[in-house]
Amino acid sequence: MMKFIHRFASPREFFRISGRLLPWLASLTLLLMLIGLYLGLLVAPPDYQQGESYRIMFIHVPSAWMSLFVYTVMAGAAAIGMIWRIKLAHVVAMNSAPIGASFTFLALVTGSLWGKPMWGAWWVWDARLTSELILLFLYLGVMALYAAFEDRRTAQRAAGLLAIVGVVNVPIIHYSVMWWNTLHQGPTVSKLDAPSIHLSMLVPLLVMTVAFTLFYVVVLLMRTRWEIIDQERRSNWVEEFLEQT
Amino acid sequence: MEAIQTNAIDAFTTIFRRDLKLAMRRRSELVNPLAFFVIVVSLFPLGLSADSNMLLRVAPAVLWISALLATMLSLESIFRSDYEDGSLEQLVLSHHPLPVIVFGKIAAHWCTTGLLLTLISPALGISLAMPTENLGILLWTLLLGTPTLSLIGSIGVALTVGLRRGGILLALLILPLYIPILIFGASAVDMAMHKLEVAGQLYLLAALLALSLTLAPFAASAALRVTLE
Amino acid sequence: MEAIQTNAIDAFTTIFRRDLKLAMRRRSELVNPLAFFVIVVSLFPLGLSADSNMLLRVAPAVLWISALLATMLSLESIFRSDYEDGSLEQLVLSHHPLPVIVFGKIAAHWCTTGLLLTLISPALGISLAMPTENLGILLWTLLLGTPTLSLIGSIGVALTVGLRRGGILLALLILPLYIPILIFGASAVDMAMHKLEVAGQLYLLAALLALSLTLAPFAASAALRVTLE
Amino acid sequence: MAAQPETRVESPRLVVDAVKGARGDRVLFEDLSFALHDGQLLHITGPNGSGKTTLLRVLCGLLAPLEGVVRWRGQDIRSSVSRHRLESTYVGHRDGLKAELTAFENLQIVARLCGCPDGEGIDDSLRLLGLWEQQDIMVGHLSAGQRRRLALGRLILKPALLWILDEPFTAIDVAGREIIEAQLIRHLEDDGIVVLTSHQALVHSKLRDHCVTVSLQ
Amino acid sequence: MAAQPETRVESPRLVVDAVKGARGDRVLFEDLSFALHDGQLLHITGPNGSGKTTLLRVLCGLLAPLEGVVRWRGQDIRSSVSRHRLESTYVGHRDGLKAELTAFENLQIVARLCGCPDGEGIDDSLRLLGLWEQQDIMVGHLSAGQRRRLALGRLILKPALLWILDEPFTAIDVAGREIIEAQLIRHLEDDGIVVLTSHQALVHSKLRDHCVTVSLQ
Ligand code: HEM
Ligand SMILES: Nc1ncnc2c1ncn2[C@@H]1O[C@H](COP(=O)(O)OP(=O)(O)OP(=O)(O)O)[C@@H](O)[C@H]1O
Ligand SMILES: Nc1ncnc2c1ncn2[C@@H]1O[C@H](COP(=O)(O)OP(=O)(O)OP(=O)(O)O)[C@@H](O)[C@H]1O
Ligand SMILES: [Mg+2]
Ligand SMILES: [Mg+2]
Repeated sequence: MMKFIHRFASPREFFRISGRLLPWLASLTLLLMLIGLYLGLLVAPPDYQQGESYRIMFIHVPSAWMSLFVYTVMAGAAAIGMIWRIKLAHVVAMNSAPIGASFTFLALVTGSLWGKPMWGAWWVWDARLTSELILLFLYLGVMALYAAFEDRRTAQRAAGLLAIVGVVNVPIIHYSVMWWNTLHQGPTVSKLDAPSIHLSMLVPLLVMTVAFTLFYVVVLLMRTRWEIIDQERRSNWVEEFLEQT
Repeated sequence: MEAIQTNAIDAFTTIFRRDLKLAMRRRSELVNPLAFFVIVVSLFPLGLSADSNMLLRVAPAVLWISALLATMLSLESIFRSDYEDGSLEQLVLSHHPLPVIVFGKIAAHWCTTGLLLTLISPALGISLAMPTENLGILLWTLLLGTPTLSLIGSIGVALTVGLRRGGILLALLILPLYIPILIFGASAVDMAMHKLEVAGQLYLLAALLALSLTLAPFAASAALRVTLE
Repeated sequence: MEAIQTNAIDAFTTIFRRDLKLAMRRRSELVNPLAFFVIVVSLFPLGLSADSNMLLRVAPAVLWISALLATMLSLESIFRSDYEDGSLEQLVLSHHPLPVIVFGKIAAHWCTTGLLLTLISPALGISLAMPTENLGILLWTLLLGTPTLSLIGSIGVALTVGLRRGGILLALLILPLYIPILIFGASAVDMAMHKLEVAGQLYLLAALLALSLTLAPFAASAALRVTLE
Repeated sequence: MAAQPETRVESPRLVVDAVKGARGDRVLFEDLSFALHDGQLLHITGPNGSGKTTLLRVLCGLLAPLEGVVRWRGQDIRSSVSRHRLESTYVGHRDGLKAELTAFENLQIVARLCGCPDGEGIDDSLRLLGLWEQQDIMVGHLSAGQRRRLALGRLILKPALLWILDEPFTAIDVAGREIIEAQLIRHLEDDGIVVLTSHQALVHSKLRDHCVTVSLQ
Repeated sequence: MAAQPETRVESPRLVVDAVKGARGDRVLFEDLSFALHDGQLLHITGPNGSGKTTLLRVLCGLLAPLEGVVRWRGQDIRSSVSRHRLESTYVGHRDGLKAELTAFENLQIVARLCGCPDGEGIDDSLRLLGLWEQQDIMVGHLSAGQRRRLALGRLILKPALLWILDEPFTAIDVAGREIIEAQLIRHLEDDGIVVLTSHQALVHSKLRDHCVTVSLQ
């Protein structure tokens, strides 16, 4: 097992294997995305309270979930990279950051689009919203720090360290924000917990979630491949590869 | 074993006294976080319409946010000047454990910023029309909160010290990490002004302090090692 | 005479383009005053109790104070890096009139900070629950006010650039000069929200802008000459 | 203290007249006078801390002398600034390069500011300084010596009569030193004037022919 | 590329084994190996930008080599850090002095951090470096050369076996240079080890006897 991991972690093997996987994964993503959208937008019934506007949920909820998931992956990969000095883990961590930030941004935008009809305001300083916003800042911090260094190795380790410190802080942020908001006056915001969700809505939601996860994997692989090419552009196998294409 | 231990304590006091002395020498640095704190707090009555009911209600937030910004702006002094003149390189190469040295620097930073801010805060509270019986809790939250700000801040500075222009990047990195402290600190003062129980917040601030006391010197040292390469 | 005039314009554009290019290169510098602005504005709902009525009432003050702080923090970039690597010496020794060169640097600074802050301010206004019909006036006050901030700020930076740790001393010098702008800017937005006439404030902001446009480049040049000795 | 250049018929280009310089409370030189004609090189020597850098900064107008005047073409450089600025180039202790720009871009700015057309001049300087291959590297990535070479590029780009150089050979290797000395010789033979400090003796014999020395105590 | 020190019976103190160093994407040296015994001086030469500074930073452990190891007393310096730190002194490009403290206070901190008793040691170093009269002047007010001398003071204060010096003679005048070369000779005769870079040849013939050269391309 360990041997396999190490083999896969070598840039060249990674490049070879991921090159084979990519087309399949990409088509699967596209397929699931289409199915999910079809089910969500056309098949699922309109909500008896919210009418059609709830359909934004099929984008909002998966991207909100992904924003948290990607952060965990990023911090985990950074920790692995720091502890075992695996180059590939650093690359994965740093390439996750912009993707995760995009998901976070998407969750914020779709959330506030949804919030306008629901709450009559684009933005409220509710606990969940606030911690999502802070999460975006954590992502941006990691990205900015990474961009600020000229030396790639230094940049990876410095930004990775920040990601790890941030992950210690994420639960603290989460709870502090909940506390702060509930301790004061009563909830100004209608509770988000929907009543037990109907199956015709749950299925597209799950399909979309899987599709988003795959999308993340595909983009991550693509970005990682290009970074490997860039990093190793002087080595023989990359030159061979570039000659072939 | 014995010998090494006392050496580490020596290193701590050497660094601590050195940094205090440097802060005294450049007199401006001692005065300025304080002055900044005072100025920002007094901008609010100017920006708001100075109606005292309104002032009173925003006072906890304003005091805490200003303390946070004043600390943040002075953070760079922990490492930057040492980085620029090459002293930091020498400290990293010393045979003492780096976290001890880093801890000495953080302690000196807190004494010249957070501690002073805390001590002056009651006067500013009064200027924002806060009732005197709530000044105690303001003092306590700042006393528990500002060391955490210095500790967490040191990680941020360590990460950005090698960059040409760390200043605002530092703010971006650090502020999200400061938010829980701000929330607990400001809400404790606010609740005390509404005569509510605030022990919970104080415990949390203390817990955050303990957590950062144990972790931050190590994280900052690791960050220094990385960025100095 | 003719020849010298076109040369001065050339010098202005060379410096302006150089500084913009530098700001682009260090990508972080372009993004960061903005990010700082956004973060500070969002600290307030966190420090306050996030009740939207309260937020609405402090919104003008908070937006203006944050814009002011964001500009202030980025001021150092006008001269400090040039001072540190010796470029400033070379610019001062160039045969072009120093105010022209300084003006080029200020213009580039405003484009990368004040202008961007102004453009993003409506979004932040919305997040503080400001009604959309008042966003226009917010934009206008910032558009008239932020160049003045950059202009006045340049004098402060020029005075402190030779000091080892200008940062906070700079804040101390600059803030008192910023206060009139803050008062006019914030009160204009506030009054507009109360449906009052604000043309007077806007004229005053415009007058301050005109005044500093004519004086600041000269004052900053004189300050540079003194501090570089 | 002052050197005695050979008397000539034309009036001297640069005249330093009874100048007094001080840093803090300490007087570093007093009543210092000398004059330089076209084609002369002035080597300022003196032990560490004797005031060489201070003197150079006085000569290029960055620092006002406490007493006395510095004259360029007969006029005080503090009052008629622009002629002296146009005709002199100073390369100080610090390089005056932007670390975020490439070597080429840095020279481009120098060229634009002194009003000379860019293009060929820049290419020639880069080739001459042995930085042709580094032209698209950011200056922050260059080594100490490469940066110093680039800083000296402004001598080649800007057509100035008076060169004021503070320890120009710092961090520069033997080959680089030869290149720069050759430039100095060319400049002197074109009737330029050079004022420099250096703790190392000048290597090239031709330079020594043009050389006048002032030593500070 | 590697130097060939004369073979000796004892095992070498400092071993550099197949080290590869790079900055950014550029490989500066690769498969570089050499070994140093007590009493040897290694002079690293090479043109500007060849990687001398980079190599020194690898040797003192500030920079991790991309490949290979550096061994001190047989142990990798990246894993058993404290022994190597205790026994070596690095004086880099930058002086590592605090401008706001006086010359004396700066040396005091160095003395305290390396655990040697202050007092006499500091006085001796100041005298030796010709800074006795400047001891109460703030370092910010010293000239470039005086500051460089003070930075080299840590060599005298801290009893270390290995000295790593990056262009130690920068900005230092002739008298200062002699003082420092004398210190180097004393150190080598006490079986110390010195690694240095310098674009100028070493003057003293005794130094040349101890000297090994590695040149980077
Ligand atoms: C800018 C505004 C919004 C933001 C930043 C936001 C953020 C989030 C986040 C972070 C989650 C994931 C929470 C978790 O899994 O722990 C989430 C889930 C969700 N959001 Fe939003 N949201 C916003 C607006 C809204 C609105 C207006 C609605 C509709 C009323 C809504 C409905 C939901 C639902 C139903 C979930 C799934 C809840 C669950 O996991 O059980 N959101 N949102
Ligand atoms: N800013 C300052 N304030 C006070 N004194 C200063 C200042 N700068 C320099 N000095 C003093 O002036 C003296 C001369 O400094 P200067 O830099 O001109 O010497 P230098 O001849 O260039 O020396 P070096 O050969 O070391 O470069 C020094 O002895 C120093 O003590
Ligand atoms: N931070 C950096 N990032 C990328 N490349 C760098 C960096 N620092 C140095 N380099 C490159 O590494 C090379 C070697 O630099 P180094 O400072 O080791 O040279 P050096 O031999 O000490 O030169 P010099 O004699 O000029 O001091 C240079 O050519 C430079 O292009
Ligand atoms: Mg000098
Ligand atoms: Mg070097």
